[in-house]
Amino acid sequence: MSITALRRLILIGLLLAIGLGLSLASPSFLKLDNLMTLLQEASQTGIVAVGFTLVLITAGIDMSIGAVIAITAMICANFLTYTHIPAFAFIPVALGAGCLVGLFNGFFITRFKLPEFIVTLASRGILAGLALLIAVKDADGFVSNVFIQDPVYLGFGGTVGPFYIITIVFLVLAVLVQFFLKRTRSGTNIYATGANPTAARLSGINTDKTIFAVYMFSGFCASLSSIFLSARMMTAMPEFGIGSEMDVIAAVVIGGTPFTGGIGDIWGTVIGTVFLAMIKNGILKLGISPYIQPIVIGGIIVVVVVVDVWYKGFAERLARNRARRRTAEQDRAAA
Amino acid sequence: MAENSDASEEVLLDCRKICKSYNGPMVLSDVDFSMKRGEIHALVGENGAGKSTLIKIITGVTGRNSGTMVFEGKEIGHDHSRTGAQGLGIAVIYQELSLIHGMTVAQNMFLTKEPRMPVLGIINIRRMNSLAQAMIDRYGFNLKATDVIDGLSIGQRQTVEILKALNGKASLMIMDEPTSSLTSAESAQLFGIIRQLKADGISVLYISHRMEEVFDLSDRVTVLRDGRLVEVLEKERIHPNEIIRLMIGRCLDEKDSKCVMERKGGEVVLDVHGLSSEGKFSDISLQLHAGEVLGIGGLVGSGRTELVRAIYGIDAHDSGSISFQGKPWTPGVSQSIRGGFGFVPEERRLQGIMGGISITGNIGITNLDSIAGKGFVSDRKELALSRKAVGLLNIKPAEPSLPVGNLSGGNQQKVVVGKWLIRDLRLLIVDEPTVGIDIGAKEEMYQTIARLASEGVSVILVSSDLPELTRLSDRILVLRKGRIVKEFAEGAVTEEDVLRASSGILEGGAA
Amino acid sequence: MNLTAAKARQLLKDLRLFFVLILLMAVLSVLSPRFLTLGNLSNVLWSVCIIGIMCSGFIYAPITGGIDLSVGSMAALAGIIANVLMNQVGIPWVPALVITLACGMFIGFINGIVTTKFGVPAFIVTMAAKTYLFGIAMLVSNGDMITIMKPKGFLAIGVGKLFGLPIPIYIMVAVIVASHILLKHTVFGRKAIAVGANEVAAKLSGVDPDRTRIMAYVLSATAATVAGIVMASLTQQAYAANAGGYELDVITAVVVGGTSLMGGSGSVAGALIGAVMVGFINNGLNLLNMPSSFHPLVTGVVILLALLLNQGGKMPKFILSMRKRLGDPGK
Amino acid sequence: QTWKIGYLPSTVGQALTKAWGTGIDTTLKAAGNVQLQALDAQMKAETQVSMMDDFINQGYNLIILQPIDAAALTASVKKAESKGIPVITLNTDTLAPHFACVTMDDYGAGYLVGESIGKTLKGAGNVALIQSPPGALAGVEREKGFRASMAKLYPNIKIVGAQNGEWNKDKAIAIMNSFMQVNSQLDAVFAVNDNMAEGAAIAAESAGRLKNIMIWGFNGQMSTLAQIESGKVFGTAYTNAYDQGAIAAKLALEALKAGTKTFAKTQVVTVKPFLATKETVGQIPAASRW
Ligand SMILES: Nc1ncnc2c1ncn2[C@@H]1O[C@H](COP(=O)(O)OP(=O)(O)OP(=O)(O)O)[C@@H](O)[C@H]1O
Ligand SMILES: Nc1ncnc2c1ncn2[C@@H]1O[C@H](COP(=O)(O)OP(=O)(O)OP(=O)(O)O)[C@@H](O)[C@H]1O
Ligand SMILES: [Mg+2]
Ligand SMILES: [Mg+2]
Repeated sequence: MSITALRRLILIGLLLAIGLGLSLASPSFLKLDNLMTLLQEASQTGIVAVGFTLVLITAGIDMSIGAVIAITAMICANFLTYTHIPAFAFIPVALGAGCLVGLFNGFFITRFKLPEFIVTLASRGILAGLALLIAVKDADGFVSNVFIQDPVYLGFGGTVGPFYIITIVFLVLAVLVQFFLKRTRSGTNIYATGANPTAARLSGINTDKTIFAVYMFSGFCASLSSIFLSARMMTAMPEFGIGSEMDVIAAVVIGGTPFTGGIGDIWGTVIGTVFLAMIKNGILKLGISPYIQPIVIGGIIVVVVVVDVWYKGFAERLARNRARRRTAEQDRAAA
Repeated sequence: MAENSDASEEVLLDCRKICKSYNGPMVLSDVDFSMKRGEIHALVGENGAGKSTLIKIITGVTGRNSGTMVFEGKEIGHDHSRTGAQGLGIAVIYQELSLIHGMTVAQNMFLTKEPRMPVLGIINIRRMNSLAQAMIDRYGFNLKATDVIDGLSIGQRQTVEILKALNGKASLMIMDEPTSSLTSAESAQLFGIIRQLKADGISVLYISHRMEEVFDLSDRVTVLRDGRLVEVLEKERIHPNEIIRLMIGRCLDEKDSKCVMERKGGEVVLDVHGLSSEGKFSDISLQLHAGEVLGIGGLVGSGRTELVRAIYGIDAHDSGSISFQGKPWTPGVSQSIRGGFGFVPEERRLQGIMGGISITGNIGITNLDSIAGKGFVSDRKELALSRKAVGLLNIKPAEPSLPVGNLSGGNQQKVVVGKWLIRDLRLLIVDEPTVGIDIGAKEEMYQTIARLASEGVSVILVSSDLPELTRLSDRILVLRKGRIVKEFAEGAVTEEDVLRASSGILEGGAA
Repeated sequence: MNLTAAKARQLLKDLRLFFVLILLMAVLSVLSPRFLTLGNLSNVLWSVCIIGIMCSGFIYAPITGGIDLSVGSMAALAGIIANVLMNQVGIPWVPALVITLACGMFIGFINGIVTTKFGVPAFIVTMAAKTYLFGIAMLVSNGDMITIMKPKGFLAIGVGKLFGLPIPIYIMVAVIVASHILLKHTVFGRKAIAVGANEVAAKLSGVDPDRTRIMAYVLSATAATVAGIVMASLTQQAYAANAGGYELDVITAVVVGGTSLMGGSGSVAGALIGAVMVGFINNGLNLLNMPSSFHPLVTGVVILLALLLNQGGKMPKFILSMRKRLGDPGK
Repeated sequence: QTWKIGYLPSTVGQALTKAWGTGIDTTLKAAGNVQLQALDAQMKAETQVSMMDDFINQGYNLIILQPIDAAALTASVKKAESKGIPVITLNTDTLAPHFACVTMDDYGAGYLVGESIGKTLKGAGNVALIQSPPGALAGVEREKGFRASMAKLYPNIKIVGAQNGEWNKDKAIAIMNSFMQVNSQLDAVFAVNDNMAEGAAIAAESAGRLKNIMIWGFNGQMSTLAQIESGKVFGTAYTNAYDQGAIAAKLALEALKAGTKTFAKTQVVTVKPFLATKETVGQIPAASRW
């Protein structure tokens, strides 16, 4: 318990140190506007990452999240262009699409025991294609991206006080899901399914149902983030989100959720997304060549994760030694 | 005997003509099996006889191909599931540990039945921990409810498994080799629990390869061989030789004969001096001669495993020195293997086997030096070698291309041991080598170890199975809290001597 | 007798993916008469050779339980390094390519060291490597899309022909065969599988997991370098953004080919079949002149179908259980 | 006072965007007092929008932007203009009015390429297209212009194939190979950028059909001009990207000096395309090749 907490603190410490460095290097980093934009960007990946974390805890992977963002955007674009259905009525439909994709993924993963990676990669391809097919077209049949003017829809891109709505939604979602993971039976089932699926089944957990649920939730989160993305951009493009799955995975893994399953939580994911958004945002302000920027970003990620992993080992050793000394003392006292 | 036959004649579970095959040969054919209310029923048979499979069918983990099952008068359909079995009140401890890593003892004990707040179904963690701790204390185990599973020893994990099964209402309790990694003290504790269950009217289905437990506990014994029912023995017919004859189809030689043969006290092969590792063991000095079997006894958590791991070179030690064949020796796994060490770890699934890989692959990987030349592996030599191991320990099915994960538990263990036995060894370290191995195979393994020793190989044997320890060892060291508290030199040692030393009764007179 | 039957069954199982490939070819040749011509098949092989070469080394990362996302950037960088050495430093092309290979191995070594010795997840290490290698490639090439005009010998690697077949196909076949032998018949191959299957057990059996893993990343980067050289020669171009995103194609090929991303099993021949399958799908769609919006969709569906067919036994079982459930009222 | 100007092309690693950058940089350097920062949006509209936000938050004085998508960047341009930051767009206009748009009329140039191919083929033959990704505006406009000229002027020329080459040279090779497989008679190929045209030329040469297939590219980057001279690529629609950058930079300086903040209407400057073929490529001086 305390090891993870301490490790978190160190990661947050590193985060603050980098933030401090950036704000020294560029005064505009600490401006409210910039911080809010940074959080907005973090939330954009963050919402997807929350759902993805659950998938990763079950030792699965969901490569379709980017394409879910695209297809959701296209569904909304169609409603906005061709119908007069109000936004609050069709948005649930669009969110349902994400869940449906999760259902599809879950079906092939559980029923046919196909590898998660390839199932979700295939649905990624299928959805990316569908997004292009249903995209709004011009008279010549070429994709033409609509400029969204629906005020209700655009409201999602707005702010409450200084905070973007997406940031608030992200934080609320994070708190709820974290609580769900740690304090409900279903949450426990997710951990058990990932840590040891055989043991989980033997203990009477319906692992298939759990897997269905996490993929559906992952799809839902991706759909949700898509609404915010198109509201922010005031348009919907069939390329939206495609390729962003790598950023999401990186954020989750940096946050301490490994691919092996059974471990991880949402706080880590929040830290991971903020961390990535911060270095990406900060790097733009250092006035360095865009050629050098990727080198610096790659370098920082490696260094931070090396420190984090080293610290984890260090803390574990520390805790073990402390426990040993304690038992040794108890023995001496008993004797 | 008498009260058993009249009061509880009621049949709790009745299985008829159960057949099962895993995409291949029949594993169970036309097996009839029944349990009465409130009886202790032992299920015995050789490794791979189909005991665990029968359990898995009863508990809804795998489906049966055909046959009927009636539980408490209700027929169980083919859609029987694990959850369904739990609902019916069938609790089980599986042969392979099924705990969730990363979770605490309490979380594991209460998995899927966590106590919840009246509103919103939120888990009440505090209540769960206190309930768990209360239960641990009631049964008198040495555990903390909030300990994470990962830090526990194998024996402790087994006790968590027992607690998990006991937690909740059950009318049938199934235990598949629950004592295989328990020391005699904990086993005795478990037997107390089992008798208590029986007194409470709960039936217990018990699988074990330790015959003395079967004789002590059971009211009835069902014997399986090669997936077929051989016989059901009523209490009065339960007799050691009879069961063994039914199990393996022949009589075993008198099993109490000591395996120590005429061995010359060879030169010192391994000399450990003042070896310490903080919190694990301290100041261990021992000498091992060529052709000697050195037994190491002790309770769970006494540091036996840590000691042999340090000698083999998996974990580093803090101080002390080791010399091997007269020269100073810096431990390290590859060094050790090159020097002619062999090492059988105590936990086969996590440390021993590569489940997804064939028997051949598992055996080949430790013997690359003898099957490969210039970096290339000879498939022919590898196959020949694995055939040899399969034959030596009678691994069933004798098909080297099968993935080890599909073998029965005992046969998996045979692979783990077998891959070392076919090597040219100088020093063999075995940590609980016969876990889950049936009595016939155990006998064969003892003979092999004795033969190796007579050929000049030194053996370090860590075992919680006291008969095994006293029978095989030339000399026994007893560890307690990481220190050597007693050395029993050659000569007659009784199991009781070892037990008393382990639990500290002889501490005053420690060597 | 029983044994030979088991062996035959095993062989059939091993060849199942190959049969799926044949089926795909049959379907495509019905759809397009141009598909089953020698010229077209050689073109398809030519077009998958970059992915195929990458697969040959990449596969060791997943077999040992890791992943290497940096292969695309590595390939792009290799082309740029080779061009700098040949056309700016002026080294003859053969030694220049040897030096390029050495650079690739070194980068793979770094990836391996950081994952094993520092214990950082391979995904993070290689994703960071993908990022910074791209940056280095941009920096070295000054962001230019460089056209490589010489030397002739180097350019022949990509577009030259031998007995009517493009040379890259020979290179691909050579590295695939070498990798197959490495995996199936050498000590290293056994160790790689063992480390992926159960690291602890492998370690207790005398395998050095770290060294094996490092070697896996070296192999992966080396194959990516070879692919990059072939690509540079084939396209006569060195450009930092080349091969961007190829890691996904490579992973697809490898996983379709039966390699588990969880480690412990893998098939080089399967990976090649996977790559060729994807190549066939793309080629078929091009031959049919299917609008490009359909490409990802059809590819996704066909891959899923191929895997289902390859799964074989599971499907009838599923259908059976469905029928049982439907036809078993009252239960 | 030092002015901070942001340059935000779709991606920095392309000959065209680099040449713009050079044009902008040299012009601004001559004016002094200007600090130019380029960022790489890596062809992703989302990234480009973030980077616009970043320029705005940092208080840049002016932004030169090549929108990846007209609709997607409209909100960002609006935001910048509302904060008093003039925006100059390159090639792609947005729906929001801003200071200026320096464009090279993709549609018109595509139309010209079509006209030229039709003329060379004397109004009959088989033509294939190597397209851009479906959503990519510049490529789509070029294709539209090309198709329009075909439909209007040369109804007897058949467009026998159109496939997406993803701007990519090795994809173009594979696509060209399949075109040649299916069509034993193929007279011309129009690739919507030079990189893909070069790929098509490699494939055609390897198949020994370069002589019979006329390959057209678009942009007029230096390497393609050289290939036109050596006869591998037939022609391309060249624009002087240096000039285009320089024009944008001059407009930028104007805006900054005048200090104007609001613009009711976008000022559009169109750079004329030039069809470079073997005959005309010599007219492009070395200094204007990028
Ligand atoms: N998942 C599986 N796939 C294929 N075969 C299996 C599988 N599980 C068990 N078997 C086979 O079924 C047979 C019976 O195995 P089972 O585990 O029931 O034996 P057991 O009596 O419990 O033996 P042990 O005493 O060694 O635990 C063995 O031959 C084994 O190889
Ligand atoms: N009370 C305890 N609390 C937590 N961990 C313990 C406790 N006792 C022992 N352990 C851990 O369990 C392991 C027990 O040590 P070890 O395996 O050496 O004992 P052993 O004598 O071999 O017992 P076993 O019979 O279980 O193999 C060690 O890793 C130790 O850290
Ligand atoms: Mg068993
Ligand atoms: Mg032990």
